[in-house]
Amino acid sequence: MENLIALLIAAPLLGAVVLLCGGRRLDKTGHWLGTLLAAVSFGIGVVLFADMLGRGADDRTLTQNLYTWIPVEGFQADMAFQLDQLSMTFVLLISGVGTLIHVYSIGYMEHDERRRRFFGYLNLFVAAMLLLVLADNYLLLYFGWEGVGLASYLLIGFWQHKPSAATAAKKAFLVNRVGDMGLSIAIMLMFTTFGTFAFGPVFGAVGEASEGKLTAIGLMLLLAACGKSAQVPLQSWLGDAMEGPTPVSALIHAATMVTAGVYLIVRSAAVFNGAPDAQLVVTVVGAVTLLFGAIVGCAKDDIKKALAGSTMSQIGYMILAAGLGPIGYVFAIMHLVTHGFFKAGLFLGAGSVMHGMNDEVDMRKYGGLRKYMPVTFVTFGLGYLAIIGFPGLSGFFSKDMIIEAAFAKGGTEGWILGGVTLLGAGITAFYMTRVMLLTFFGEKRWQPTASDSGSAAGSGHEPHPHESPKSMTVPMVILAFGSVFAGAFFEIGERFLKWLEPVTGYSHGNPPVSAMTVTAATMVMLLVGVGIAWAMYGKRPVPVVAPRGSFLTRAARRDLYQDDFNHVVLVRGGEHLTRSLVYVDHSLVDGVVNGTAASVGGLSGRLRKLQNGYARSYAVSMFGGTAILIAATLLMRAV
Amino acid sequence: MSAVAATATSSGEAVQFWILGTVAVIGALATILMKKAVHSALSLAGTMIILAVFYLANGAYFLGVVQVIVYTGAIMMLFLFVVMLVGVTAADSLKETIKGQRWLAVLCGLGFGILLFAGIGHAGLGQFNGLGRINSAGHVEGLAQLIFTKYVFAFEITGALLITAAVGAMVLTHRERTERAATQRELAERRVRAGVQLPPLPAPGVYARHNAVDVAGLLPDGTPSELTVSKTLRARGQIRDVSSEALDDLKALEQRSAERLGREEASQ
Amino acid sequence: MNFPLLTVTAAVPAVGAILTAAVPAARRTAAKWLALFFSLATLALAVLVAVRFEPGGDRYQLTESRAWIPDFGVRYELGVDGIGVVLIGLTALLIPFVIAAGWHDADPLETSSKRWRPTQGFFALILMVEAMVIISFEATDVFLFYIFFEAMLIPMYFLIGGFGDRAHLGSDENAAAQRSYAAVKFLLYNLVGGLIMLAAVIGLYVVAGNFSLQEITAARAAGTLDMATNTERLLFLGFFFAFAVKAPLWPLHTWLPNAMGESTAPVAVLITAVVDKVGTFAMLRFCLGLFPDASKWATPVILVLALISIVYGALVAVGQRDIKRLVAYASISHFGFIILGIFAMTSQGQSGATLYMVNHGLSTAALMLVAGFLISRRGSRLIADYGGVQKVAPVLAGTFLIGGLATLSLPGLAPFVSEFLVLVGTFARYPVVGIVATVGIVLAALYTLVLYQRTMTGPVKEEVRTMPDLRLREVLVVAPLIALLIGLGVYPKVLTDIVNPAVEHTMSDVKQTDPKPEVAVEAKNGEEAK
Amino acid sequence: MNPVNYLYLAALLFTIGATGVLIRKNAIVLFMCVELMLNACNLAFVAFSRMHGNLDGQIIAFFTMVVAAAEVVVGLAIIVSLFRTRHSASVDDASLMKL
Repeated sequence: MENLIALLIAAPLLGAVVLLCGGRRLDKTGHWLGTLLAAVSFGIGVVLFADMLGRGADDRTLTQNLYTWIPVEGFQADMAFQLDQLSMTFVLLISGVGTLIHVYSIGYMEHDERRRRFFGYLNLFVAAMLLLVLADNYLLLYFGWEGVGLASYLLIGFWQHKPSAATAAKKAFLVNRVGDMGLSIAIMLMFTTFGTFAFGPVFGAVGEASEGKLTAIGLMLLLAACGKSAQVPLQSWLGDAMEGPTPVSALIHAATMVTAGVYLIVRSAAVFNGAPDAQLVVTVVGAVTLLFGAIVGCAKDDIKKALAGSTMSQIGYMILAAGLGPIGYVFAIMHLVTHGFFKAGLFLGAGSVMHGMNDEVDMRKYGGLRKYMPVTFVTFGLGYLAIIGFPGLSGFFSKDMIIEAAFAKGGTEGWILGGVTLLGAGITAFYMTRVMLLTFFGEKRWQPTASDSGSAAGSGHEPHPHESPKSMTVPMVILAFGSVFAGAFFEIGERFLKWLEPVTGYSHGNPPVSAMTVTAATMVMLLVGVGIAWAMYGKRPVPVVAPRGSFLTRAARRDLYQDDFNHVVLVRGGEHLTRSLVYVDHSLVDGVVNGTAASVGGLSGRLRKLQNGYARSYAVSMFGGTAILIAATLLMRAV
Repeated sequence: MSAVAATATSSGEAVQFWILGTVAVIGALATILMKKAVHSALSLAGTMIILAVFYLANGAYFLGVVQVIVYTGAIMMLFLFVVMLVGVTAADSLKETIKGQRWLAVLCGLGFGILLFAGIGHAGLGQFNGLGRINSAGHVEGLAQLIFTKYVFAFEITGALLITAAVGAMVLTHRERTERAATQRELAERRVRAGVQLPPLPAPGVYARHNAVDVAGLLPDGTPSELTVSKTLRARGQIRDVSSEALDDLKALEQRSAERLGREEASQ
Repeated sequence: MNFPLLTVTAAVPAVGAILTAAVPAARRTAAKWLALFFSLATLALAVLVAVRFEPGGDRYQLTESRAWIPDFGVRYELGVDGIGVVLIGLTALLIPFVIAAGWHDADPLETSSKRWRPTQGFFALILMVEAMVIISFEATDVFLFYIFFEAMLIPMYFLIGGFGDRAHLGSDENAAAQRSYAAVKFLLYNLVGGLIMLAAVIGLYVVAGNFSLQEITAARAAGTLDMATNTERLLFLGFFFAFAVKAPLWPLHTWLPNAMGESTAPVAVLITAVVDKVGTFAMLRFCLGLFPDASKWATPVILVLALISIVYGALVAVGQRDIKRLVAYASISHFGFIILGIFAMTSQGQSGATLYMVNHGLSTAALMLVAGFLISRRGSRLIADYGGVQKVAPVLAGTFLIGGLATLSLPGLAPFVSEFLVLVGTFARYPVVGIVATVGIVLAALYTLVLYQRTMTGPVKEEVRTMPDLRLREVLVVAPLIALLIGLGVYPKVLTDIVNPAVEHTMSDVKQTDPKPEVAVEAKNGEEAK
Repeated sequence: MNPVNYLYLAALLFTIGATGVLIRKNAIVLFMCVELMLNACNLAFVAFSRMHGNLDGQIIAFFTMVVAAAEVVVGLAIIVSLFRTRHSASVDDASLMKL
């Protein structure tokens, strides 16, 4: 059975290779091949899942060691996979949602001449992401980690002819690299501390390592997670990443890749458990990002960017939960899975809207779309209800658990974190309601020639909103189904908790208030959020051109000036630095050498005058030289 | 001459040394200081003959004779031949063209000489053994014995060297004639065809005043024509210009006649 | 003595060079095929060397030894250890690609005369360089090594000065002046280094009495050959200076951008991927082997210089406007990593450094050759003259991207393995140095992606619109390199198995052992694995 | 008189000859100066021969003469052919050693 693990990765990898190297002859069939191979991977995942369920809770971990990847004296990295409950969850999510999004893309990318390549990249992403979650050591995880980064780079910049897309892709990769630096330093630290970086041995030896080392490792892992999961301070790339095609935003920048940071922290639970300081920082990062993303999401008029802010915020929840330790690990993952469903659904809905609106992304130019795209409206609406935590839908369960866990942290920290999560729930309700109202309710606000966002097909014509083709709506329906029922399914009988507990551990913590109180508070926040949004955007007509807004709104529109800071400090500063270094290289380093050469040259020029070409002149030199030699000889004799 | 042996020489030899030595140095100085190569050559010949005498005085009879016959007789004559062939040229001038060359040369020479003298004085040369014992068995025989035994290889090689030198000199000076020499008729035809100078070149010399070959003939306006002088002399720059002389003569003549005519006019 | 395989491996390209040069002017295509044939034959021999080499066997294998200049104890001694085998393999592997990539680089211009011969010369010189590089990797006699280390400069000088990039900046005369400046700079830098090394070589002879690497190393290790501390340090510096010029290490690097910028892309590959490797190889073999104590003494300074190389090279690369100069500065950064790995004096660092030499050769070759194809199409080396190439020439852009990703050490491609090993090895002994070096991986991403973004993406520029995609010959050049990059990235064991024993020998030369991990889980780990 | 004086004389003549080589421009005179130097050497050889009481010095002087003869022959031939092509016997005119 364990031999199937490699096949999980191999299937999409094969697809990527075939599609990317296959050339034009695959243009007609490539997307089917890509979808098929993603589905094959999902199929294998299901088989493995069934097999895993058939075994006892303690006997569920499968390993497969293919070969030794990097053997050097004292340093060994294996090409080995480990499939346990945690990986299994991810495998199903990745290959499942992945397959759905492949299907969706068939319709969405229908008119793109480079569709084959798009599917190649998607397959590459699925393979790399599976490698990330299946690796049995950190170095191999790093392989997958960078692999998804590459796929993300390629997919964000898929429409490379747009300079904004190319820039966004580069930015995403670079910011991720900063995070990767953290991961690689963490691996080095593990190597010097434990002499290995395979999961099993490291976690087994955590107890013997000093807390300082563990804290350092934890912080470095957190840096990596911040990069990949767009957490403060490395969050700036996610908004720009929306330049990519919408299925990409759904798959990579909502459902799977950005949650890799959560996976990393939960996977490294043993390390973090031994380093409370690192855990505290994790929760702080999560809390800050939670609010940051939420605030940004409130102000954006671009539907995808608003959703991106939401993604950031939701991952903030997960990171926060993961930072809580055994109280929160399970719920972090649970929220991750439900978030995978509803956020992917929301993005696909957004894509569907854009598809019908000539790729318009400004929500102020939507309005009243529920009549034109009923399926999209319903599925998007279900996703919306799920994310704001409407009772009974999946978001309700998973988010509520995190809020409870935050309170259960205990002490002042618990109250603060709990408060933040509650506040976040309220803001979430606000901005999601805003998105919903702007897009589907109210009067229609679209105009002819509204589109200036680069779409060639319909610019200059009034958009004719229409429902999307089956290949797009079917995945949306399935995801909506997941958004509605997944939470309840997981929660009934604490199924998910029992499933994951053997891997991550679990403790109740000491909740200062009862679960019912928390739920009630959440409901209140939810209602407040929805109410304010209704008051601002539901009752009054919405202006097509965004009003100037308050300072907070303006700041949030500009991502709370984080990008400006980056631009001034990093980009400008970097440019000055490189320019001055180029100057230094040319004038100083090279100048010293060339100056030496020039002075030698000048000296030789003067000496050259002695060589006047007259034989007699040379004879004088010889004669003089002879005289000097004789003198020297005599002197030596005399002495 | 078996007396040529002692540490100190006879007073006759001393007198000979000081007189002839002085002359030899004067000859050497003349060699390098005389303006004309011929004079240099003659001074050198004199120095060499004196050296020959010194060889004889030192018991090198064979060498002394060879010095006179080969060096002074043959080699110096060769020099004179070449001097004549090449002629007295501008290169003979003692004017220095390279800046500082002369001073450097003299300085180096002085320094070198002083060092040599110091070296000889410092060398602590011991007894002079003299050649009496060696020459007693016959001087030339002694030389022959050495040359044909100990130095036979060197001797053979110098033979080869001489032959090579002779052949080399021939190769260097010999100009291969690559085509048949033109006959007089052909030369005449060529001249006509070129059409530059049909009649024979004008003769050198100023008629009735100078008829030496190195004096250029004067054109009607009194300027000298180099065409009249042979090509070799032209190349050497050895043309004696008498034009100014002729013009002065003419001017004097005119003045004299003017004076006379003027007087006559005045008398009228 | 058995069949002199090493001599033959070095001699085959030399013979090829002579034969190629002798091909008549009119048969220049034949000369190209001849050169390619000989380079492939060398590759076959190099593979044979690798096959005959037993990783677990003696330190130096396939040895040959003949008296050469008995008066000075100079012997014609050849032998390879794992490091040598790998690098010979790299050299022999890259030359066919260099030749194939430079197939038309030395073709006569329309204005050239019929008796145009430089085409033959170009390929003959490349083969000559190959022969000399191979014998440098094989020589175990210091003097023999020195001779070929220096002689290499002659054909390289002519390759740089005589065959410039036709896509030059400014007028023809200006380009010629630039080119000869680059060639002379290359020559002078390396000659100065070489002369200082010569003094050190002679000094070594005075101290040790012979030139045999094996004997001296053994004597040093056994403690029978004592050198005064200062003598050893001076000799070490003499050797190291020459190698640091060749490698090149900051601040001795400025010849490289000129040389790589002005020469044709294949020659640039030859410089950075093959010839420069002799420098780093020699550090590992000669500096550490002959002067272990002085090496340890100089380590702090060298590590700092290597760090400066890494960061500085990368930053200056970002600021370049010329594609080839950018790659050159990137190489300077990478050489910093190699030197860092060598002088970290850990098994991981040195294995990593050796792998890095190979992988950097492959990745730079891929990137530079594709850049060369790109430049030859548009006739400009300026980054600003490109844009949107991806749209018109997707295969070219794709290969360029893969080359770039290899340069920034993406996992899955070969350079990642080596870079990570170097970093881990450095970190294990000098954590701060390791962390600063890690910054290099961010900067590498920066210059690579900026280059890709500016040339390949964005709106299609007018001059680029008609640019053809890669031709078959060009694909055949790049595809195997990419395959190797991926193959060695996923399965580097083929190389590490050969390299590891050699590194262990070097580690014992310098009497260093790896730092022990804080918590010993080695045993547990081992049990689990078995 | 001490026969060493012959050596002093030889040194003096040699120096004069050498200086002559340096200050004269005419190639023929230059050669004469060289001859003078050679003769000065010969005198020294002869004096040495007397000093040591054997004939080897004279033999060397003899060889010197032979070599000098050969040298003069070739040298003069060179001067003649040089004069033919350059119409000058000045050594300064042939400053071809300068680039």
